[in-house]
Amino acid sequence: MSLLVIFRSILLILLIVCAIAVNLTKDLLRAVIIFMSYSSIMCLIWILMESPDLAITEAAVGAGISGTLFLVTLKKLRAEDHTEENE
Amino acid sequence: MLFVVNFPLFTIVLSLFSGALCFMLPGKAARRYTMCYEAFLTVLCLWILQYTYLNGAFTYVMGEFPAPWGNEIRAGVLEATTALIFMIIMLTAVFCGYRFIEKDLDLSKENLYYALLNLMTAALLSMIWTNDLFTGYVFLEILTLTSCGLLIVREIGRTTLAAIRYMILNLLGSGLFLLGVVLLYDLSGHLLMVPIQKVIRELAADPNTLPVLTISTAILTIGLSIKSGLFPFHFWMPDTYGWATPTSAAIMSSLVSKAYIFLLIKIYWRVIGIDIVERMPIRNILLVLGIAGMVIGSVQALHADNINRMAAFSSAANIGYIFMGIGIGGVAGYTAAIFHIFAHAVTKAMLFLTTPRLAEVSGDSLLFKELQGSGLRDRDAGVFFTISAFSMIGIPIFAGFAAKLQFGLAAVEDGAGWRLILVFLALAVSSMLNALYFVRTIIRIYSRPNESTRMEVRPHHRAGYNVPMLVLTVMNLFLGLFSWVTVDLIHRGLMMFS
Amino acid sequence: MKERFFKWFYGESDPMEHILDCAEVPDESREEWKYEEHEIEREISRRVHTQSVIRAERRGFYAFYLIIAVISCLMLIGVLLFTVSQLPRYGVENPRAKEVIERYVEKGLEETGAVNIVSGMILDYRAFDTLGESHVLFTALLCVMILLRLDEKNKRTRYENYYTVLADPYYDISTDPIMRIAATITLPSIFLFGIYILLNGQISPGGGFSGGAVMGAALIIYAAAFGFTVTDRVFTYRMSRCITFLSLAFYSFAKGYVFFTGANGIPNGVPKGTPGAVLSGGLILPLDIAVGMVVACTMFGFYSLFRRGSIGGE
Amino acid sequence: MFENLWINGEEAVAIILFGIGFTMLLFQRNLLKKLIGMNIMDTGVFLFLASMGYIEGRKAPIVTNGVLDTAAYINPVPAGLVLTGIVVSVSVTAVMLSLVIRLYKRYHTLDLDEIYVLSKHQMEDR
Repeated sequence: MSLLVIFRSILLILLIVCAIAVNLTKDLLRAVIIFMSYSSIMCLIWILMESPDLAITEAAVGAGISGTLFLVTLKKLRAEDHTEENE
Repeated sequence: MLFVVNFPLFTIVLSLFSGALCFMLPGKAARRYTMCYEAFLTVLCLWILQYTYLNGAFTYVMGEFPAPWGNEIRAGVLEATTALIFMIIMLTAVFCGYRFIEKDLDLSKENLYYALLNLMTAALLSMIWTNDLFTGYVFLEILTLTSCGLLIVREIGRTTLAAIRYMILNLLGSGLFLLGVVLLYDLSGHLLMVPIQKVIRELAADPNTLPVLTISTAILTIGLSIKSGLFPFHFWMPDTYGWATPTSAAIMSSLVSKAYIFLLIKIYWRVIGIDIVERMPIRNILLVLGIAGMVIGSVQALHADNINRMAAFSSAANIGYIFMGIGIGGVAGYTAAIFHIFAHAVTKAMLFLTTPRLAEVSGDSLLFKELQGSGLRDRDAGVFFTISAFSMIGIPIFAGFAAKLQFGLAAVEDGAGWRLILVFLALAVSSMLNALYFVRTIIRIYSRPNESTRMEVRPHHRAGYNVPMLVLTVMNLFLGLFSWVTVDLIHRGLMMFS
Repeated sequence: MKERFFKWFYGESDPMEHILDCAEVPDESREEWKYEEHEIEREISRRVHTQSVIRAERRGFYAFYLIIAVISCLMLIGVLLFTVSQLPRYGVENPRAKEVIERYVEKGLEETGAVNIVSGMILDYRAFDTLGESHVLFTALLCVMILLRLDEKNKRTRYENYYTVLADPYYDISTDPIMRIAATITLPSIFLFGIYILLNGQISPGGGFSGGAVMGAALIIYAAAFGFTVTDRVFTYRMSRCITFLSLAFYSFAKGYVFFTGANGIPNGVPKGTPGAVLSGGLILPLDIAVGMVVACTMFGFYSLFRRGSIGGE
Repeated sequence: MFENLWINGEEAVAIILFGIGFTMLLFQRNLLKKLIGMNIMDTGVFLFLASMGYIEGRKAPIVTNGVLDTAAYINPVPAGLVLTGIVVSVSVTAVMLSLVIRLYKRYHTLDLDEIYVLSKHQMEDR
């Protein structure tokens, strides 16, 4: 029981660390990856809080699709830069 | 139970379905469908108004499960009146603005515009009818996204930037609103309005929970006032309304921001309880912010160099008027606020639908410099612009005057000395400023142009434009001359709220 | 004074420009600000310079901004933390919420036929919210289509298109062996998992939205690994449009029918089925399928629009 | 004043996340980070909502072995609300990201202040 409490506390602290780290990172790719790991931690917390529905959704959406959209956007922005240079 | 009670449900579900249908239809068909559908909705709303006026308010259970378990919607006189006026404005905005939509939009995206318009109708109506806080949140998000969509359909760089600004502020507002809803759920354990109010009556009596209740109410208020554009958060308005296509500008300025305020009033009356809200300090803060918005919005409108930006800043000032009404408080204050919602919605829609016509005969420029004599080149638009400007200034027989009168009456009825002086001072200063910039514009568009700026006069569809504008004019005059009818309706509606 | 008033009156200048330094109104009379289109482009290319100018001009302002940011953030957090400390305790049942939950838990199985109480709640008791929720997603799809779908106005030139593809090595790959083999191995199980949680929403965790999201993610992986040419063969724009429309229309009408009959006290005649079986929960299963279809199409649509500006093969 | 804060630790963390997200959304100049901030803000609210529904020692609200007792399961309402919230948040994220792409195509920067300065120099849209 107490082990669970410790585990949960560690996860919660990690959440805050991730949130602050995103704020302080200069590199956008790194920020997006930290955000994806933030979502994965959130997913574990949902399981600990007995909400499996939310865990599945968060894993598929928060870590999966939101993250992919962010990455695709980053890619698109770099492609734009590349186009600019060649023109 | 009569069949009429099902109409609120039909208005929402059919609007959602129309959104999906317009996604499938080609552009022109989508436009015709939307026009017919909006007219049909107007009739339904009129019918609901007639029923509620005779038989009183009713709640409608969405599904088999009653109050604390299932969703509910509610229709009373106030809701029906608001829905009716909103639908008429929507209809006229589509009728007057579709030519500009065709001009501003790519043809392959026209059906998407009408799909968004139908979804927005659904969101507006659900926010008006809702009896459930969380439903309010969901449809508030639809409203935010659809208004963003309506803004960006005109694909120029300015609208994209305006949309980013608009969305960021709106997301802050939505986040705060959701947090407020969650706090209220935590305190009361319910999401429907009536059960929450029951619990909140107990909580307000307990001095330990009162601060938490005040904080939750404040968070809800901040969220919704950011979204509607109260004074410190009004700076997104000029870009948003100034660059959007006319129909979107008219709808966003006269309906979307008003729907948020309507939801706020509904929450004050039906969730928290008006007597409890009046005891909180929120009321005075809203009064001060409202007055600040009135004055600062008008000053900024004075030195705009573009007619649409001027109208947008005047919208900010008018949002200030409405929040001042909420700040005055009491039945009279809220009546005045809601009356001003209607008056401003009717007037501002007209204003935003005339300015593009004036610009069209001035070389597609909205700058005052180029607009000289545009009222002579396009006489219809000039006349309608003058009418709406008179109403904004507050010239008797127009709606704006009746609204200002209501504010004065409410302040007198309230009786508190400093509030009375403040309100009257604000009304005087703001009316003067309004008069200054609107009269200047009217003289500007009617003074003879120089030889160098003379433009050719283009023919246009006159009947298709004049008939809807006449409808708006008649509504404006009706609100101005027979204000007691509307005031009576609002009064009845507010009494049904509590 | 008089001159200045008339200048304002004729829209030529702003009388208060020296009093209130309004950033919103650029001074039009200055010739050097009237850029032509190509000059704007040059201006943009000089953005590094602009950046340094902004920094130098507004350094004090940013410091002020930062302080305000930190203070307002701390104040907000402080007020909210105070609120939290006054709220009911964590991990203990909130007695006020009991009335609602009792019905959901004790009668839920009987009234909705769903073993998963959350599914029963969102698709039966509070179905109106969920109806709105799926339309939020649809609205978002429309907005993204308006912004990113290529049309006559914002069609890329062939030249630009060429470089975009060149700069984006995963635009249409079919050569990366690691990606392809990994996708071949994992995709069937991801699809299967998606379909499983879609169909079992009423008896186990999951449901329309999560199932649809997993399937959408699978489609995204498929497109990323094998290229859009493969997905276009199966998944065209027309098909995605039809699926979205039919699912949403079915959803609106099914729910409208249930609301209508429920409110008027007419039995709706939807069989509840055996609790615990796949075919149970009345309308929950068909609605889950409809939502799942919409979500899968929308998610893949987002990805496809972001990558190349169209939903599927035309 | 703050004596219950330790007990309500989960909610406190949720509020801190909300605050961080809110500040990022309001004051971060980089648009993509603003968006991540918005997502963090939303998850903060969701965590707050879900932690209110959690009851120590009870199971997820899925009927097992035919037990139909309120004392056996946690509160199902927050889970439903959070599901809706997640959908809303992903939709908003997609729309905002496409807006960012459009802005970047035009101004070639993600810094909002810089975009303002650049846009002020453009007069063609008047």
